[in-house]
Amino acid sequence: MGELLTVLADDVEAIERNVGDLSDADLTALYESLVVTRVVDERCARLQQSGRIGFWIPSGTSAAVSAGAARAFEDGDWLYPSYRDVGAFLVRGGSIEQLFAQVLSSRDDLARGRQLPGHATLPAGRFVSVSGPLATQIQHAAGTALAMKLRHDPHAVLALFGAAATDQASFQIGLSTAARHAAPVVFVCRCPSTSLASLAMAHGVNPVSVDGTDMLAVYTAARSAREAALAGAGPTLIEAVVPAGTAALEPAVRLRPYLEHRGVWDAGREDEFSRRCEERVAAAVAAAESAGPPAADTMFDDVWAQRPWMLQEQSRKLRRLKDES
Amino acid sequence: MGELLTVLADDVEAIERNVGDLSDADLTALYESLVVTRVVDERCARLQQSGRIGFWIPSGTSAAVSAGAARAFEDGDWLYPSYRDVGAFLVRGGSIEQLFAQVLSSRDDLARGRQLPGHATLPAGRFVSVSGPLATQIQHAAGTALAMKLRHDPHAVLALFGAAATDQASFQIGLSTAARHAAPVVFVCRCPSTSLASLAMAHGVNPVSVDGTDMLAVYTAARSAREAALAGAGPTLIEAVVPAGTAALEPAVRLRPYLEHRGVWDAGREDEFSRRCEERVAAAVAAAESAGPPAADTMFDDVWAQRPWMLQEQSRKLRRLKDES
Amino acid sequence: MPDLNMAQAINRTLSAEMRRDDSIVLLGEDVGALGGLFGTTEGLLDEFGELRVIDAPTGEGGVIGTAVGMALYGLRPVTELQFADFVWPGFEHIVSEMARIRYRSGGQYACPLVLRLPYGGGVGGGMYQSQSPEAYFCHTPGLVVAAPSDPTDAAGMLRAALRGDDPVVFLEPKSLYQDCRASVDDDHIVPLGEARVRRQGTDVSVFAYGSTVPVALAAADAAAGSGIQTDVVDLRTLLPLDIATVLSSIAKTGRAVIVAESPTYCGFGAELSATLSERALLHLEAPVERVAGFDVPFPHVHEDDYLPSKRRVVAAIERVANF
Amino acid sequence: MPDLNMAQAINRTLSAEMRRDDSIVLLGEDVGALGGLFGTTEGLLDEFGELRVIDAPTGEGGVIGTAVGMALYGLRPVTELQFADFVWPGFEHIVSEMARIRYRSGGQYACPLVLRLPYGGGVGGGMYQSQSPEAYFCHTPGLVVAAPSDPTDAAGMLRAALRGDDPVVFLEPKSLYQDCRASVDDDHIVPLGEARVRRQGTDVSVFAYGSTVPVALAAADAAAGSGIQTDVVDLRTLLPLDIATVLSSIAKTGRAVIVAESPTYCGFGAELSATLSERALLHLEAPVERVAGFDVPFPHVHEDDYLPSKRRVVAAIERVANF
Ligand SMILES: Cc1ncc(C[n+]2csc(CCOP(=O)(O)OP(=O)(O)O)c2C)c(N)n1
Ligand SMILES: Cc1ncc(C[n+]2csc(CCOP(=O)(O)OP(=O)(O)O)c2C)c(N)n1
Ligand SMILES: [Mg+2]
Ligand SMILES: [Mg+2]
Repeated sequence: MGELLTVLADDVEAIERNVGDLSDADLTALYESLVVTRVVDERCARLQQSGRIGFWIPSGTSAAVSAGAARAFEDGDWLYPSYRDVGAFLVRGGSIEQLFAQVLSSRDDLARGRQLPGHATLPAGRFVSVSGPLATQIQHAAGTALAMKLRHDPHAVLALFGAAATDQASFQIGLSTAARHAAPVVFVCRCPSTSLASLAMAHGVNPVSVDGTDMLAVYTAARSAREAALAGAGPTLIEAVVPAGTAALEPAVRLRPYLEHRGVWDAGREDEFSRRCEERVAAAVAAAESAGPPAADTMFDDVWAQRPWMLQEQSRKLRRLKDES
Repeated sequence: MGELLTVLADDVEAIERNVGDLSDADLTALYESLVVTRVVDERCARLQQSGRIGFWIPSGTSAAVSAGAARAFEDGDWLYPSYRDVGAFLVRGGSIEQLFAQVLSSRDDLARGRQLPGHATLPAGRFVSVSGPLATQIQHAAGTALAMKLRHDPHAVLALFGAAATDQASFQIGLSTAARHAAPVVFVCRCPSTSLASLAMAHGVNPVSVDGTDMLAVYTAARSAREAALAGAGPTLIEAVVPAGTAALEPAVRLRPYLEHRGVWDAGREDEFSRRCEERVAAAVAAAESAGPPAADTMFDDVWAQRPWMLQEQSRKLRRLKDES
Repeated sequence: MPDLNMAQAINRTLSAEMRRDDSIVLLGEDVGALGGLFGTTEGLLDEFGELRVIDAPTGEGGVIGTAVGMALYGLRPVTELQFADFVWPGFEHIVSEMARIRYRSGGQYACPLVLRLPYGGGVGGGMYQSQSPEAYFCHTPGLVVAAPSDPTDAAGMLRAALRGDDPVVFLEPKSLYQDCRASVDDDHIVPLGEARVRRQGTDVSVFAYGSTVPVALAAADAAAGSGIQTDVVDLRTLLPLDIATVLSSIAKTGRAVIVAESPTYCGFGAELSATLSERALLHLEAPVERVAGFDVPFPHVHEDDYLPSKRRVVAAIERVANF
Repeated sequence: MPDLNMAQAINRTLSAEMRRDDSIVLLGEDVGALGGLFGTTEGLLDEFGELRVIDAPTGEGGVIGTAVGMALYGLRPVTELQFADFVWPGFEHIVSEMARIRYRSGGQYACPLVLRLPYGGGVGGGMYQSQSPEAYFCHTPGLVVAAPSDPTDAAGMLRAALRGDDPVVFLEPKSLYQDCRASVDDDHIVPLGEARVRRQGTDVSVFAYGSTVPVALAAADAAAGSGIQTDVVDLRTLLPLDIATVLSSIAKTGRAVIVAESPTYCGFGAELSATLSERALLHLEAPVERVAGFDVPFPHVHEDDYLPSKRRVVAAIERVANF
């Protein structure tokens, strides 16, 4: 399919027409999210090599998909992310400190160290706890969007996932549910090539394909899809294509010339920002490591709204065992 | 959609072109299956009214879909039926006696009285035990077809189901699995109107729509789909449309003129056949009722290949309890 | 306080709670115009409209997954399936999502969804319209699992479920929908986690829930005829269990019979039996007996032999009493 | 008879059995070119080709449902999932189809499918790559549920599964894939349903299976240090249970500890504990203790506190011994 939506072409005027709503600050923030994601990925790879964390899936080349799509959504919208969505986490207001509290399961992790690194939660940004099983969030996104519609809540939902999620039943059922109710939800699938347009249409979902390394194309597509969904035109499935073998830096390399053209970015700022970013990441890692994990007893919280007797008993047992050692 | 495949039109030559492979005996047998199904439905409704059975879903207007599709398949092919497939049961060699042994859970029921009336099994006809949950058989049909392909077995599979099955994940996954492997399977959905063509195509399955009250159209479509599947052209989804409100006799009314034209059927034969059929059904009911249910102890058979100790123990317990009474 | 059967009691409670709390929405096959396969949602579409009473396609996975997303958003969805036997397409959403979103988000999200499942035998429903799947849910931390046994409890427990903050698997014994009538009060709440002693006795404890409570009570009557006084405990909630009531009953009697419809092996009764012996061994004067379904798929023609009958329960009570 | 670790033992057994029986086919995500997430199918695509080693898309429901159809036809499919935690999309096909097609067809159809599920904790896998779902299967009549604890048993039990006529849920303790090496013989069969006494002792019985066997053995060593002799029974098959071995152990010791990773409540240990007290009450000299996971979703950072540790098992052995 040669028809991937692209914005970052040579023609600057065309770019401006597409993303005229983005201020210099917005554009800078988008670019910066790519840098942060790269620095986070690099650091997490090192943490994994050194055995300090046991699991990390880099956002890598899908950083522009994640942050670009998330940027098209507003406060009050809901996001259902996957494990490659550091970009969206940042865009929704997540901090580097929160991120590493999660990655290192520190006592400051909002989710109390209960999930693998990268499976964040950020209620303030309506960024719902990342799930392990692929694709379940697609149905939840449809359900949340339906709820919004029932409640006349003028917001929308974004669901992010990878290509393997589309093998699951939850993908098919999520799309058809959303379409049946014309629920305000945008599905974004990062994939190595397009394949889902006819399936989306068959389910009643609008298909769009974009160049996933073109952050502004992803943003533009997501923004239009969100508007259409809110206007009652039904859900959209965006296939954001990042071909296998794409270089990690590609999305940044593609976006940078336009920012340089607008005079909001240059090599100096890049160095400066990267350096600050690495410092902040290093500090966040140190803070998370020195904070240490949540108390073992917190393991018994949040299973039910209240601890039932078994958990009270098990908590006492564990405490006794620890006291003895 | 006005494009339902129809065979039973005015033009006799066109009919013959389509079903030239059917002998007089074949055509008569097809028609007779409609009569038998009607008589069975009527009798089962009476059995239900009188409380002798607790459950019956009539084949009703879908009798032509069931028997017509089944007739397009050969010995050695496999069928995955639903609870409205008395027609297919008959075509695959099931007898009225076997049917009522199942319906009345007699000791002669091959499935030993373990399933609700209408959930038959007929291994000799490769008619697989009807399942309760909707749509699971769609995936099993795909799996069996894949197995045939792996084994170079030159046969095909037929899966029969109703429209509600298409709401289930097993429908989506069954279609995509079959298409991925170009497995020799034909899916037949009886439905009040067409809606699945684009979805089928998106999954890589060939869509066909037929008039489900036109038994020869169903037969023709199923036969072509079977041939295509065996030729490696992939699976087909046939939507066999039986509009809501169709009269129970419609399929027979439509088929009969052509048989009369061929001189193989007339009012006399109809009366005679119906009468014999009712007699045979009455005798089958009487036989099943006088045979009585399988011994209670058979409840413990066929759970596993052998009875493990728990079942031996539970069987002894039940026998003791019964001995005491 | 009208006298209602269980189906009516559920219907009335849904209606009353939906008036009280506009975040409650119903979702399921035929919950709208048809009023539910068993009539439990009759009239609710008319009363609350299509924004709150939503007819869904058959797919149970779709119903449950959608409801999870609605609950996360802040609604209180109530889903109805036609039969508990068909819950499995949604099981991933129950076990991996609904039950643990609170946990995995550190308490930042909740999933207060009520999953209404008509369950159990006794209606000639065969292998797929008769099963009792409680054990599959009870092993899942984060769920509340409840099974009422009469109209009053059905109303009170459903009300508690609708006002609580945990996801609830609400098992409705379909054989009891029309079984008896009882008064139903629109303020009555039966807190989940509280059992109810339905009959006092000091010789043998009989533990039952949902559909087996009437059987237990009938057996208790019969046993009383031969001089055995039973303590009949209607567990009502299976997760979390009312351990205090269970242990005080066994402390009194030292003998126990557990009655359940589901297959014996690894059924809910296993947990209860284990709990009794692990926590009250020194009280036990006889081995605990489980009177449950056999370890076979729910059979059709032999349903009456499969189900725990009054006779089987009485025999167990007598064995345990005379041990 | 080479010395192999468990992953290699499984690999070798698959290969040997596939040579012996050409109806065996493998199906699963990455079982082909990649050789399986844990290497258990390495080389099999090369040896047997694409008609017998089939890479499937991720969807577990697709893999299992397809395999059911293949098994009905007469093949012997072996499915591999990446993690047992992801089995739920296929659960309907397991519970409502695979487990009961033999039953509902009166024995006319069989479904000899081997469902290989890497399970259990100890690998830092977090909430969705660590769980032990055995109880969900053990309540399902028609299934055989097995969990080996060393390479020799893994090979022998897998061979029995592949030659048997029942559907088998084969739980592979992923923490033990590389744990130790042992000799693996291509004719060795361990009949499913037979436990193995791994250590003889007369003071306390310790029952374990799969991943908890090494913990039980280590605890037994430690307990021996303080003079308590334990009988360590590796159950190996959970359904059907080897009741004779279980009861002869408890008859000898009168005291029991059960070790499992899954949450305690309604876990497999509940059945075992109930069985012990119901069938051996007069032998019991102390309450049975279950050392199992807590009733919480499998936690990530607190995994070590959650899992039954040697210390927790030793403490339980001592409590039970000194009761
Ligand atoms: C239901 C389920 N099955 C299996 C897995 C294991 N798993 C984790 S990531 C992954 C691959 C995902 O691939 P894709 O969607 O293409 O995303 P990518 O990470 O390649 O961007 C798999 C199979 C899972 N998380 N959930
Ligand atoms: C998984 C599942 N959910 C619910 C049911 C209950 N059920 C039995 S028949 C039926 C309706 C089927 O409708 P359709 O497929 O249109 O077939 P029809 O009988 O109308 O021809 C339903 C919902 C079921 N059998 N399986
Ligand atoms: Mg991928
Ligand atoms: Mg219909």
